[in-house]
Amino acid sequence: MIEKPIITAAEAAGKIKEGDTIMIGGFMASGSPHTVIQAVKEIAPKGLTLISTDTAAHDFKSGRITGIGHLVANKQFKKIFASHIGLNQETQRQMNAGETEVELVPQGSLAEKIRAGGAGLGGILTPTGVGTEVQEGKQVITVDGKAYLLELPLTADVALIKAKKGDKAGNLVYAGTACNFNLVMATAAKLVIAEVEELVEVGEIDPNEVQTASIFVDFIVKAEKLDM
Amino acid sequence: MIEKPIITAAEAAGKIKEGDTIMIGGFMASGSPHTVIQAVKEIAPKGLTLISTDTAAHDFKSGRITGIGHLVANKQFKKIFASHIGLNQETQRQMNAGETEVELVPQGSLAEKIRAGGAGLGGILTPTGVGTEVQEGKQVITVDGKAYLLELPLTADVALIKAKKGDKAGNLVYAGTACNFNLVMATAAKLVIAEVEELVEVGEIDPNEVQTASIFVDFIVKAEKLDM
Amino acid sequence: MEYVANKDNIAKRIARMFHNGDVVNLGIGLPTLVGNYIPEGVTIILQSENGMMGLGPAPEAGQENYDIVNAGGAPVTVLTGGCFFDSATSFGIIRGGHVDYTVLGVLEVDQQGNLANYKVPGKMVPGMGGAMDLVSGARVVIAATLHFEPSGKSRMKRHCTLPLTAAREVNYVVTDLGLFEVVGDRFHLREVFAPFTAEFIKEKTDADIVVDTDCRVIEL
Amino acid sequence: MEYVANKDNIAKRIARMFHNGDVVNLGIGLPTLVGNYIPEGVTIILQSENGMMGLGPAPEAGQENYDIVNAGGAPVTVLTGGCFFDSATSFGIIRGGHVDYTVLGVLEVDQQGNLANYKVPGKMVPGMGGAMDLVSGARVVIAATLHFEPSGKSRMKRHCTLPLTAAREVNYVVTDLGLFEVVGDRFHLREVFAPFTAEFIKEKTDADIVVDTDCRVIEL
Repeated sequence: MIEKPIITAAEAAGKIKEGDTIMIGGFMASGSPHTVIQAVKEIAPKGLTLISTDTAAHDFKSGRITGIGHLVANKQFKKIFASHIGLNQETQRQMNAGETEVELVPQGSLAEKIRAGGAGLGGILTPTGVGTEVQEGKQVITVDGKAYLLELPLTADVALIKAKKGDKAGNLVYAGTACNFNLVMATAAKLVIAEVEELVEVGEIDPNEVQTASIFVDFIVKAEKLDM
Repeated sequence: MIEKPIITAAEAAGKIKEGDTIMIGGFMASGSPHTVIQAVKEIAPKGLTLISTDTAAHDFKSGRITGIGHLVANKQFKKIFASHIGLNQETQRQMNAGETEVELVPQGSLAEKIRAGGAGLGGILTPTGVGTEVQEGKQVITVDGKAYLLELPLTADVALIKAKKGDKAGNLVYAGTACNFNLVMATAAKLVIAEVEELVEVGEIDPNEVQTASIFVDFIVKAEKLDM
Repeated sequence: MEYVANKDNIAKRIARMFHNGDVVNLGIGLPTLVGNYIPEGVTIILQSENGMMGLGPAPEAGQENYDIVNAGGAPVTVLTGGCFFDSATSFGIIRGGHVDYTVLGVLEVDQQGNLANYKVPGKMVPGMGGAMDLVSGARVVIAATLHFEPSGKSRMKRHCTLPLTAAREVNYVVTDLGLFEVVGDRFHLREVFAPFTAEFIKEKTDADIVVDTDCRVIEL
Repeated sequence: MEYVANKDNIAKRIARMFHNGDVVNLGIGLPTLVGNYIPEGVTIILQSENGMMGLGPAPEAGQENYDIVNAGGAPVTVLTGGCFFDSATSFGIIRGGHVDYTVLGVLEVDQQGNLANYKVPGKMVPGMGGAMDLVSGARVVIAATLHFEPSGKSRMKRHCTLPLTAAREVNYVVTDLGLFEVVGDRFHLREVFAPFTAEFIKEKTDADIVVDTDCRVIEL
């Protein structure tokens, strides 16, 4: 099996170009690629579009920032697709001030849109959002008398994902609820960079336990620290 | 965690009523629930609609029949949804004679239709089949200038699936390519009967390794033999 | 009759709605309290939409594993027999009707079964998270709410004024005054929680409330 | 010039089209032969649409594991670094363009890039299996076929007459006479396999064939 380049977090961050659309895995900073996120903050490509289920936390009172919140605070996004920004006051501030465009997407629809992007589907019909603001601008299709929204696929230039364990070919295994959006994001970007906590030789992961097949992964970064 | 009833293959087969729509997992008899299939043949409910990727094999010359082929030979189906019947001469004979209606569905579309049925989607847009006979009677929806077919969900009254290992709550683990359609079928039927090769106590399967969550499984049958 | 807000009564009553083996998703906040009152002999399975079946209690201090969190991002545990899955699978479970009950908080709920609980334009725009999928997908939707806003207005309305989380999907509303079922564009009062009365509820709620002929007063 | 059918030449030429790390799906039958001719120094990853990445050779007699089969249902092995997945995931990989090359057999292929390989109405109706998804989804579609039917007619056509597997998706046709690319509704002859000639191919094929200015004759 072909091995993939193992690169530094800075090299990974360097692959993101100004204006790129990026996906970042994780749920409230759990299961996010923190080592790479830190490097993206330092190298600081701007004008990015972010696709992520949330922007983690940023509390103005305590000053505490977690996960993707570091990149929001660094003003690297021109647009954010997310399902929830309630615990990030800076994301809300940028949205209200018109500095960053935020498109709120129901969490299940976001997962399906990304999956559709990775699986070559032209879209999916979901009952979620029918009769709400989410319906605006979307095609409504009735099947068996029930109304559904046509949700279109999402893809990205770069996906930054995080796994518990990876082999040098890029086969990945997740742990606990830290799998979350990492699994679908691995399928939906032109370039996929996987941060792994534990890096093992090819053959050390049982082929029955692989959750993301090696073919999806372009580069591997070894996680350096696990702070959020 | 709630344990599920462990029943005999005959009891499982008894849950299928005349005229039911049933899904059966497996790919050319690999990963099919052979113990339950044998009982369904003996109890012989008729007028069934089958959803399965194939009907395994039936070779007139040698007389060899495998997997679901036993139920076809027993004339239990009035309609069959499948992607491939090329190795089952009896299915072809019944189709050509007008005894059984066969609807051929591309294999990937079949998987997505079943997944949509289990995941509450009203359908999915696929490029597969555009410009072919598969397009007949289907809505064509254009997204970003590309044509897609709207494929509608499939569900069943009963799904007969097969796993390598299961715990008494119904958490399931598959092996090799024997997972195939079992995973999506477990989500898409009113009643799900899981045949398992190895039955273990609740807690013996690592929560990270479960592939089908216990909540999908209604009844468990212990596999008695592994002939196909 | 004096009204004192009582979240625990809401949680207690909802906890009795479940049957053995039911799959339940409890929203963050008030709905989480429901978990404290599940009757003995009833085992429910808690789903967490970020990717877990068999959600267990918070770990002891020092035992936190940040790879196992709830939908609020806080460390939790997984019960024996539980399992993990990715977000697409999780919302397939939710949308596919495999979650029997979802219990959600309320900003407004109306007699058509409309729920608004995710946005106050210009004030609070946190995003819907998984709430829209839960309300659209779960088999039974329970809106859990204190009957009154701090201002004294009822959260049960003739028509929601805030942006909807989902249209016509609410089955039950449980407040600290009573249990209501949404049927035919009306709230049907099924139970009154002592010491309140049906008259008090009708008087204080600006919505069409039908008092069931077999409406009971119960002690919680 | 005498024509003798030569499947191995087709397989040999196709095997040289891949690059290190390419993900390839080989159809049952003629396309499977391609696996025998992968050049040294090139590692490709074979996908099997029933749920495997890293398809390996058949096991030795007595070592068959019927939980590990190929798309024909025959026991195979998995290579180190391979993995298994379910059918929905497998066709997500295929439809999503993550398979670089799919090599399929042919009943008819025409100069619009239409492929017919799954059905002869009234005679053979085996079903399309995964072929329609593979042809629609793979990045590059290679039709692999003996140039002539047993009757002597070319399988390369102006217009397919049989039911299509997919419309306008074929990129390359490799026969035992040459390598063709489908561009602008014409077959472009890129390579002729010795001892045949472009003239022989044009004469024997009822389709519009453009001979590339840099068309080469190669020995296989």
